[in-house]
Amino acid sequence: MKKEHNHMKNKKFGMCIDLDKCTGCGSCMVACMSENNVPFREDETDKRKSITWITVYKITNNRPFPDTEVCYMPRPCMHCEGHDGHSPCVSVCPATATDYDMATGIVSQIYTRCFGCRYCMGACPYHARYFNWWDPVWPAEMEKYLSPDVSPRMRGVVEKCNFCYSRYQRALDKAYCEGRSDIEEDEYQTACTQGCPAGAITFGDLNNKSHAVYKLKKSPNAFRLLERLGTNPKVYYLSSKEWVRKAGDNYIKGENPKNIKKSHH
Amino acid sequence: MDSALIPKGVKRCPLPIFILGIVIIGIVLLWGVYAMILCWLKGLNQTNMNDYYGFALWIWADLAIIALGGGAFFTGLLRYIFGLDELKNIINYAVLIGFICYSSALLILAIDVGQPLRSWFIFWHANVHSMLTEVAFCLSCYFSVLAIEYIPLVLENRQIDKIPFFHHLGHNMHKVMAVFAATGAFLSCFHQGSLGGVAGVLYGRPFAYREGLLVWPWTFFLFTWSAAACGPCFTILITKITEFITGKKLVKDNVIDLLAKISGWMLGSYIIAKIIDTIYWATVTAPSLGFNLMDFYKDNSFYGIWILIVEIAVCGILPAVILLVPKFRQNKLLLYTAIILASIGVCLNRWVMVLQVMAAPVMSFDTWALYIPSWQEIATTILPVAYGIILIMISFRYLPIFPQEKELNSIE
Amino acid sequence: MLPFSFEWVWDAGHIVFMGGLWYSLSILGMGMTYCVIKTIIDINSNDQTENDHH
Amino acid sequence: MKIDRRSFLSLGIGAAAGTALTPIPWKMMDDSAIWTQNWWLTPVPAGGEVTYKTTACTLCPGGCGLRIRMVENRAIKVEGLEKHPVNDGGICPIGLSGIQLLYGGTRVKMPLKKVNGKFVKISWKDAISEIALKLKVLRDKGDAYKLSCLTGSDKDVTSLLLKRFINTIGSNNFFANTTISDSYEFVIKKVHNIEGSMSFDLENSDFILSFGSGIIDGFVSPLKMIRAHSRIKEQGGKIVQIEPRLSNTAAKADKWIPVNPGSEGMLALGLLHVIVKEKLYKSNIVSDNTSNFEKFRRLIIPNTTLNKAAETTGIDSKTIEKLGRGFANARKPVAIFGRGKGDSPIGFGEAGLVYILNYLTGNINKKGGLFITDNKKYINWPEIVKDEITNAGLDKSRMDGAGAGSFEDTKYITSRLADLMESKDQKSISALFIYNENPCYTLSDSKKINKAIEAVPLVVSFSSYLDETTAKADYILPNHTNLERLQDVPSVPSGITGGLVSLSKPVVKPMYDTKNTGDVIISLAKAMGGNIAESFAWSSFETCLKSTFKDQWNALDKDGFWFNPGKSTRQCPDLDFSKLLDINLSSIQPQGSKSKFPLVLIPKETMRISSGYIADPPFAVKVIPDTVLKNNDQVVEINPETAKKYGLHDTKYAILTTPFGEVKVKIHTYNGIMEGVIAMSKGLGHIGYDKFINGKGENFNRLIGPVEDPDSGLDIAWGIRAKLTRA
Repeated sequence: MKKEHNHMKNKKFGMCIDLDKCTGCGSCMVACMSENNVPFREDETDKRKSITWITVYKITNNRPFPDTEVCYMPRPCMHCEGHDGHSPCVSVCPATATDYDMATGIVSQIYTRCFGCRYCMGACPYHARYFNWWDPVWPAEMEKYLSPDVSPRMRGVVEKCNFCYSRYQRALDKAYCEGRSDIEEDEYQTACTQGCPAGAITFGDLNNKSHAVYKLKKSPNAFRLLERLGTNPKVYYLSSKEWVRKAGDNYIKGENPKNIKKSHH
Repeated sequence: MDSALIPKGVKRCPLPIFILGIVIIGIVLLWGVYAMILCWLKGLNQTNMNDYYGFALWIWADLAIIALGGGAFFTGLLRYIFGLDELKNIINYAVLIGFICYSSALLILAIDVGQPLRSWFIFWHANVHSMLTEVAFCLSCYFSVLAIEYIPLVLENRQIDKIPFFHHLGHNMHKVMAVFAATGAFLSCFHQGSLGGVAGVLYGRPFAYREGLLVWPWTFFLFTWSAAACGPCFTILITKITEFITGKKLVKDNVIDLLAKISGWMLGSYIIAKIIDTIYWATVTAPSLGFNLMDFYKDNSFYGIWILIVEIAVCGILPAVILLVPKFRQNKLLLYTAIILASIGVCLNRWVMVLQVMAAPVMSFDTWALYIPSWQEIATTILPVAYGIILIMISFRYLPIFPQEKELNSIE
Repeated sequence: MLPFSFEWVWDAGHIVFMGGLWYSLSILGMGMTYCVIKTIIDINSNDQTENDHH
Repeated sequence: MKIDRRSFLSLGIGAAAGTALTPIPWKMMDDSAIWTQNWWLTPVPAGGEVTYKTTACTLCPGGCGLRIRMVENRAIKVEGLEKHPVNDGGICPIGLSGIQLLYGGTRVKMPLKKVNGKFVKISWKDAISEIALKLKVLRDKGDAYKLSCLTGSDKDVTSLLLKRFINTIGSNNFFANTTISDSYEFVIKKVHNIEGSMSFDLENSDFILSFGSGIIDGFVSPLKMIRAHSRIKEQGGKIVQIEPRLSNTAAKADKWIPVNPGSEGMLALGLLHVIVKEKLYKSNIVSDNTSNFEKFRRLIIPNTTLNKAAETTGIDSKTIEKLGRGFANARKPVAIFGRGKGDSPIGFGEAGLVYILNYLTGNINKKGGLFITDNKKYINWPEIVKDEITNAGLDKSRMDGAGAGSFEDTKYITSRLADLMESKDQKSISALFIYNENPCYTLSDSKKINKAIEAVPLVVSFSSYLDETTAKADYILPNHTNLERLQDVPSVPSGITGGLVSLSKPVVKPMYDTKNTGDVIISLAKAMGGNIAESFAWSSFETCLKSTFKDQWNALDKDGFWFNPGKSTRQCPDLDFSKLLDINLSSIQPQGSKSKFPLVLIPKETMRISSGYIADPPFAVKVIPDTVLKNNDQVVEINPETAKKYGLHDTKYAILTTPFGEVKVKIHTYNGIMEGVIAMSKGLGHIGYDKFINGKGENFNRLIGPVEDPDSGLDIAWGIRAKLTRA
């Protein structure tokens, strides 16, 4: 690990999602499915069995008409760093089928290693992990559109968002061919970031001062989901609405979110 | 017909009745096997589990039967290590019950994983930081210990015992049984504990999460303790049921009383620890994560605070008191009440630590997830029960499980 | 599981865990081996004395 | 040797021990790992060189630029085209799922002919000559005018070729699907007496007053609108959304003002009252000399106007006054209108008043305001060659009554289609061509259309998919689908102030025996011979397109689009208020009796459900929330108070009845909807296509009936009275 430090500073890929801009259109979800060979079934209305690596939650302020407010919240995998890479899911996997990559901060999933115990799913408070309850089937000629960059998953294994790692690999390959040792910010963007019509998602290296996410995460409107648990997620949200920011975590009645000390940024 | 196989000096029911019993239970077993095969061939879509309920009925059944099978290790520990010699009269049965519980647990696990053919990855690619790895290792090792403890009993069958090799093998194994039992106790402590750790380490789940000692959350110790407390209760319960069905007294009261008394002490001390743990969790741990105790028990149609009260008061304090007071535990009815409540209590605890963990929402905008198992899940959960009954029937018929049986039931 | 699999790290966690595992397995293995060998020896020594019975 | 128990046992144990010592178990374990990794049910996609191809999306009128990722000759993924004026790299769920329409199971794979109620294969040559023969018979009988055509749009070259074709045959009865754009054109024509449409420069405005327009819910050009919305958020512009339901647009707006369904026009009147009475309008816009302004002023300044507005809309007069002042005093205000996605036109009463609202703030053709766009077509084809039959046919007026009399400024009255198809007299359709439209699903009172279309002797569908209408056709001449075909994609004006055309180019070779509809029409014309063949002198559709676009072709071919910012705005002549003096707002009242149907059913439109000609592909269906569709049940939204009043419970079944039909639905209680209103998602309940869309939910259009605007004749059906009873 120390050698790597000298060689190249570790990256920490992360996201900032502007909830004021997010329209809840669902493009991120579909872009992700299309990029990552996510299968579909005839009936996908049981959302607790429907694989959507990034899911758009609809949250409300629970006030009666006409004071009701609604906000959409896209939830990819948070790629929790936890404490020194001790993310909730990685630490529990018995077969080392999921890994926290110190060099990128990406939580990966090795489908061919996973034997489907689903402990990681229980560990994840965000429900970012999905199980393949069925064998994937692509009807008609649809196998033709499968991307060779991402291996389709077999029944009985867990899968999740990997920040489009295959795109990172492609970007690295390209840079390598061109004799560069590193990639530019815009060379590696996730499919959801790219597809979002509202430009609500910003993706980049949270450690890199020149990346847009570096500045955005410091906004006074920025918050993360369930910070109090110490999961230390790498997805930041921006909202100008206080009730939305407050919905990001749990608070005991009378607690002031501002006075709560949260784990390190 | 099979009298040559039946231990000398005891009476067993006629063979046709025995076979009829086996057939009846066998049908239930086959139903379970059918469901199991469905799960293996078609995958886990046969269950009602979902992405919120990755752990459900099966994991609960695993945890519960292992806790109930805890009688084997604890009785073994008392008998071989602490030298409580009276317990030799019940240790065989404790071992058999343990063996059934553990083999069932392994079977259920083999159905529960999405890719059963890859289950050995848990050993081969072990992540030693995972509680589940610890569970898998200790569980399978301890299962071999139970097998080793069960083998000498099998070898005592009248016909097998005639073969000199097996006769001597059984004899030799008896001699070193203390070493095996010690190893078993060591392994058992760890896997009972790590089963507790499975939920306790989930720091993303405030309902389950507990602080602890070194790498082990408090649930680690609570699970071991409760298994040691309630496992023997279950052993007594099964013994009593066997006595009822066979219509014979099989174990002397003083043995039962001794085991019940020890259980009482264990249960009493456990429940105090559990109460302290609950209070600390409810007043310190959970609030620091933004949760009130009642947040875990509201807004849903099943998980109310009643479950905590039942677990601690009705199935904890009450049986502990009964078992601790000699007058109470010597009253048959109260004893039965106590052992039944203790067994339910530990199952309820495991239920809460698996299913309620999954059901309770964590994100402020998430909702409770309730779940009803599919028939395939229920059938595969009943499968080990049927299997256990059959194994007990066969073992009881052909093996000298209860050393005191002959003395208590002399044949005219 | 074995020192040559790539998950293996020589840290305290691995040493304690795997140490415990291999220790238990050794005891079980050695115990059983002892029983079997002892039995074979017993049979051979008994054979002479018990032969007459058959 | 005798096998006794002992030797048997030893043999067994020996065998087990022996096997354990061999490599067999280890090899088997290893194999099991490899085998489960190459699980036979999991495909292994073939690799290859990755390339990108530029094209344009044809799945909705939005006109987004696309970049298709290819691996060898397979299309892998649809992405948005960067720098495209509409979407600049963004992409919507339907566009993304377009790949599934290409490779999916809903395609018509070859030309088909219906024989005895069943489709049978037919060759292209036979199909064309058979249809040509039937048309000849029609012409010879003097019934040429009975050939009609319905298309999704009348802006693209293929649709216009179809129009040219039926004109040449001798029929005026060309129909195109009517949308909010028809209302825009109607208003401009009516009040300024010029040809033009409207475009709203939302992103530069600082106060957007939206009369129910789903700015981020798929309004007309969805991606352009969503991008504008993000700009507004960045620049701090204010959005006020007027709508009975908390739509996504309302949720994101700075203020949501719930309004009684259908009373938006009255609100506009109330606002005008405030602005005119308090003289908040730009003084240079109108003076006492402006024709008929004084009359208009006198008409609306009595306080009764405000009171009536408050009463009808359910918004108190203080709020209306405040809103009027806020709007008029904003630096760059704009009022946008057209409900939801803008799929249906709205009445002139409402549209005209909202236009005046814009006009009085002086925002016409100003940055951040409303632009009058030029409708000038890029089509410049030679005149058609006419014979006697053609002339005779073209002399007849349109069967639907559009373009003449009181509807002289109206192009098509699609709501009369059903009657024309069913009728047996002179005014009846004998042959119907359908292109890029699915009337059996999309037109209001779809039940009636489904029945009526069966009475038409010859129905020819050019659809790529087996949709509801195509299933009823006599001939299916399947078009190449998206990503396979060459087609111009003219941009709809809303949101784009410049001239813009994109080009949809084939990125993959046609999968099946399909033909570009443009080529089919040219072949059909040639098969007809005579003046008809002469009118279609192009050798192929491609040459037709090239000659149509002339200088623009190079840009289209190279960049995928041609864009000229600002080129297409029109000067705004003076406004004639006389047309607004007898404005009619009564027709906006939802149909049905209040006593029988106490609730009002309104459509709910979202980006995740395609409600037009294209049905939702599987990916898009997958992201439909379970509060919209649960299993195959349509879920409707109502306020918890309304639910309580009618004894309805969340997630439970209910029967939804309107004057046009009855369906079983599930209830979803939602605080973000007015009491007494039911919202139901549009775009579900298909019966054509395949199992991934079929039978999911109910078709909204089946529950409503056409409502003709007395001013324009356009079908402005939107909501309807309804009731909910416990199932």
